[in-house]
Amino acid sequence: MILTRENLINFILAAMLLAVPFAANALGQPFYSTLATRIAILALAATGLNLALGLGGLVSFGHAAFFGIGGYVAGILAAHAFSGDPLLFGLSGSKQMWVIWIVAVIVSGLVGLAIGAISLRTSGVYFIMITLAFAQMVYYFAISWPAYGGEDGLSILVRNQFPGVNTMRPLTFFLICYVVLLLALSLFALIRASRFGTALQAARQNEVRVATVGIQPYRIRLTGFAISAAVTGLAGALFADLNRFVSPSMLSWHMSGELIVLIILGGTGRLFGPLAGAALYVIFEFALGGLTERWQFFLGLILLVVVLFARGGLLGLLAGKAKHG
Amino acid sequence: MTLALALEQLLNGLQLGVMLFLMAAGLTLIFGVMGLINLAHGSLYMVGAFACATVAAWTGSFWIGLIASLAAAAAAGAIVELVVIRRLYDRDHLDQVLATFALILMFSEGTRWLFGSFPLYLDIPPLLQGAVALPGGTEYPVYRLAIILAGAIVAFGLYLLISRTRLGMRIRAGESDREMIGALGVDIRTLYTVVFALGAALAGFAGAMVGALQSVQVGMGEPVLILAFVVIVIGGIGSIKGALLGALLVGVTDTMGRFLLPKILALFVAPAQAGMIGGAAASMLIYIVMAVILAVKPRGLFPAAHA
Amino acid sequence: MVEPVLQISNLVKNFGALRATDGVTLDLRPGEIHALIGPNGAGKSTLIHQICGTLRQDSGSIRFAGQDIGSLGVADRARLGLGRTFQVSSIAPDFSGLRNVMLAVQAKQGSSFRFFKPVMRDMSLINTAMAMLERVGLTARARIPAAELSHGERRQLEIAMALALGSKAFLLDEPMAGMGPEGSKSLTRFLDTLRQEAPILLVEHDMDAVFALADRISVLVYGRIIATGTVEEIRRDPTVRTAYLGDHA
Amino acid sequence: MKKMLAAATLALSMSTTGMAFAEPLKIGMITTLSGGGAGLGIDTRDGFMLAIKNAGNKDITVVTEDDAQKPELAVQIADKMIQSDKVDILTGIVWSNLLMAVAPSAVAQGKFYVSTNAAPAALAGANCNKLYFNAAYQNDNLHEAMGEYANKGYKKMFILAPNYPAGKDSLTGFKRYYKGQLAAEVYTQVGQTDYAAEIAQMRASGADGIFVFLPGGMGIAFMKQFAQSGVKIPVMGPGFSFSQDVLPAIGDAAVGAKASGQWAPDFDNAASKKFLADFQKEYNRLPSIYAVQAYDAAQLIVAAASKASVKNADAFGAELKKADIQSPRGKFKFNTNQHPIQDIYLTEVVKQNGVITNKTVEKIFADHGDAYAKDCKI
Repeated sequence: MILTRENLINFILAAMLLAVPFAANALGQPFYSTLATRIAILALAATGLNLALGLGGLVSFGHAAFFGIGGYVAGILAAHAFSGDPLLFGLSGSKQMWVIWIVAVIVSGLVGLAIGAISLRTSGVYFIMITLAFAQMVYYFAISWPAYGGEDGLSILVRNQFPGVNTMRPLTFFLICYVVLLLALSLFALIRASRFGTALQAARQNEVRVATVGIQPYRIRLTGFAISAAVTGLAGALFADLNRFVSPSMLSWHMSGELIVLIILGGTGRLFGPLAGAALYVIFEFALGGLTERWQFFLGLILLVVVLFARGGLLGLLAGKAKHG
Repeated sequence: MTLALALEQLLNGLQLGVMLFLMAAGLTLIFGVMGLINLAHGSLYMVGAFACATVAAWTGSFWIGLIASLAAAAAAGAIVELVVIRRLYDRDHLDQVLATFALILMFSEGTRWLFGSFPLYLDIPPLLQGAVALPGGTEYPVYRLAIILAGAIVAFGLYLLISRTRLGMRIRAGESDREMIGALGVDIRTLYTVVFALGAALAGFAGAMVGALQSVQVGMGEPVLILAFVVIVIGGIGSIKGALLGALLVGVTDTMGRFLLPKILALFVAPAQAGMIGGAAASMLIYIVMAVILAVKPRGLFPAAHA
Repeated sequence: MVEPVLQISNLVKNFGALRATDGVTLDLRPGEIHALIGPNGAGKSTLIHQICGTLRQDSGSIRFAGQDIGSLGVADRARLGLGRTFQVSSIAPDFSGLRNVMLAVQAKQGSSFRFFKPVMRDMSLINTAMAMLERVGLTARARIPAAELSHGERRQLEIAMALALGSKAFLLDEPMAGMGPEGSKSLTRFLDTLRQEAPILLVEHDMDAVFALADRISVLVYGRIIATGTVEEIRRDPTVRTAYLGDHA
Repeated sequence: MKKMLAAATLALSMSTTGMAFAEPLKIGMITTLSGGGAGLGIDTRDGFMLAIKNAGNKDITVVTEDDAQKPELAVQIADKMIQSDKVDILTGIVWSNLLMAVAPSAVAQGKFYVSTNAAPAALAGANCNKLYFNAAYQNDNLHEAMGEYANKGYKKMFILAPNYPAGKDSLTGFKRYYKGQLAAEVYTQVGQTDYAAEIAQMRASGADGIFVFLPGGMGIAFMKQFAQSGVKIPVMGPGFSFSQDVLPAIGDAAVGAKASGQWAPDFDNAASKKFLADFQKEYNRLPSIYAVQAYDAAQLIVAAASKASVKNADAFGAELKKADIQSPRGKFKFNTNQHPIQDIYLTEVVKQNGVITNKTVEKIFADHGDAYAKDCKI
């Protein structure tokens, strides 16, 4: 890899995130591991959205749906494994994270395919609003469907397992999430540089151009949207395991808004934009929440300033304009 | 189920539709003229309701409160436009969504800062209290009829404003061609501020009218904001006519769904089950309707010139 | 007679009461440049849109490379070999010129669903794309973001992309527009050689270029073709002179 | 005479709690201080802090944080309080869904949780825990009381609640005691603000009574709209539908509504009078039931801490379970599942000297526990 300024900053960001939980452990403040895990998972969710939004220019205001679906996959599989009741067609639940991850990726990817198939017929504001509407549909369904706790949500009493390690240790669980995040970032980087990524980014920049060379923008976007949904769904499954709890609030439109906020804070379409954004957001939330009850006001103010005056987000400030091949 | 009940429910749907129209009209107007997607519209609705409740409590008059709600929302709208919104016209929808999302956070927490966390008291004015008899032997609240009337007046007023006045002419010009209107020598910045304040005033008016019937509290604008977006997306963003028809469609669909779905399901399952599943289905119904409409007509029922 | 590459028959398109395309019949034969001229508002753009599929005709047929393409989408027609350039250049502005052409090469190879191999290390893409850029004379500017290219260079880039598609026909919408006299001249020279590769339907206002290049000319006025013929025939045609050419002739 | 005695014991217990504890005590309060439900959280915090202040003990620290009514934020704060602030006890959550996110994992990590309000059935029965106490009630209690009350004189009830677990628990609780006929059982959307369709159904249903469970803004909207509808059927509900946090906003439209509650401001006992006076003096408003529950939760914690070290979970739990406090509610003790056994009263919304508040009418249940305690094996 070429050592550009952006690559250097990315490396420092990744190293800092990795250092936090080790330092926290050494200082006897394990809570900061939890905070770092939260950053990693939110960054993963936003990396998923970044595929659709950053590369494809698809402003999905409904990615909370996939985040929540991933969470519910984890919750429901764990609940069935705990109770021993079969789930579907005689299949049982599972407490194994990797099983849960695969199911979460498949289910949220398929739902993404279905939602995308209809939503991508529209564009612009209509796309923003129809994705929001689909997420609201899932949200209300989750609230009123009694089988898995409705609005009360679903507790995962013991964190799901990963072969060979104790996931209840905050540091261990952090490392699992960190590795998954790095894998997702690699996937993002690969896709961005690939033929598919070229077509997806070209469709963002100029839809007519893509069609004129004989590529159907709809198919490219739909594929991108489904992959994006699958990655965000995976993050949802990890988030459920972090909190040992899932509830419809993971599906709420505020969550969709927050995911977009993470990307913008960090820098749209940038590889490490979601990580930078998630780190900033969680630190803001944590620091401001400790300072004042009015933290949401100041969070709004900071966001507004970033949108109005710091358009490239944190990475835009630090690393300059994004470069494309 | 009697015919009278069905008629009453239809009237309820109409009235809910009118409430949504009051909200959606401003939203769609702002989008139509400036191409701006304003999530903070719900906050202006809240500002109107709080202004009305506060002034009504000081003066003892709902009507003075109602005027105050128009003034406060218009003023808040104008200030927001001058300070924030005008920097967003040239931005993409993503930036607009984000900036106005940030405004929601600030408005909600700021309102709590000023007014505290408890809901405010705002009652229906004595003139409009109580219910009147309808044909068929049922009664209907006067205030709800007044809301239908107010919605009809606003719809007609907007029609006159846009088709018959100089401001309306400029709005139409702005909708069809933004450069053109600048070339005509109209001060476009002032026009945008005026249109935004007008949209805000409509939202504030809706907030005050509805606040008297519901609950004046922080966050009251959010559910209605999302519904208003569903309305304008169904109707075709930028189209006032679309907003009106979309609002009525959503109002009637939602009311009838809540009313009929559990009854239909009760034919097949136990009543308690029917209530729950029917309730769940009813809350998803308008989103399903929206998805179907957009799948068939991706730019809504009445697509505006640009979107 | 040789089978035409593109055959448009009795094409009709209405916008409300306005008949924008009024029974247009037109063909494009191998090896020729067929120019389409006409005053502003004659319906040239509407016709181009129907040929490439952004607008659907109300009636009539469009055959291309031996196949009825009248109901296909833009991308399908492009894949059959309909290459086009736009009145206002249409490129992916964030990408370099090279990557723009590589997009066309990968489309031609039919391989846009590969997710892992980096295109910038994919010599099969790069070499082909560079060859196309060389043909239009953009080699030196290949790695510059397309947004920073000059007007004329973007036009060249579009042509390189059409070449990369291995087009069986080119649809060039006012390629000379906005070019300086020098640019027009070199583009004219280039198009002159391009016809060997595939025939060109050329929509153009620059009459010097049209008369220099065209094998045949069709004149479109108010949605109708009022005349088709060689340069000389069109110059002499009285209806064309009154309707359009005026002092040009 | 009896009253004086009560006052004397109160004074005595106050003086004992003023003494230093065996071990300093750190309490983490997670409650809703921003967002739409902040009113309830603020009353919770204020009621709790009032009791802490009254205890006048320097060995107690309370850290308070806002959960913004978001479960994942509540979990994050709980983790922080347990791991970084090293609190001994968590408390303060208003909502069942947030409680379900926090309490099971807190007790799994060996911390006490004393609930000031939320009391889902899931934590009262088979999944009860010896570290989990509820100082408020069990979610079903107030609905059960209204079911019992409706048996007197109502033959056909129209019952309505939001379509979420607490709503379903509510109607289940009501039906557990109500023996008459149901005109309809309707579930509305969570957060719904327009009830015209439901009111029309009520009018047409031929019901002679209406039971609604609509907390917060939903209840305000319903009551205002119902008052305008011309429908004359009596309305009743659980206490939270007509608690002091919403009554001022409903206004006269609430007057006459019947509700069930464990406490009302007119309770005639020394602890209640003192609480009411102290609260009004401190915060200049009437307390809601949430304030009382939190006040009692704090009293319970203080009382237990004066007898046992919180580090000794068994001893501390045993002291908590004794419930050696003077509750404004009057009688208060813990059931086997560590949820209250208490009297539940019928209240009526009245307007007194221009203030709209609740007045006690009669006792519905004496020493009422809950239906889940039998499944709890502690």
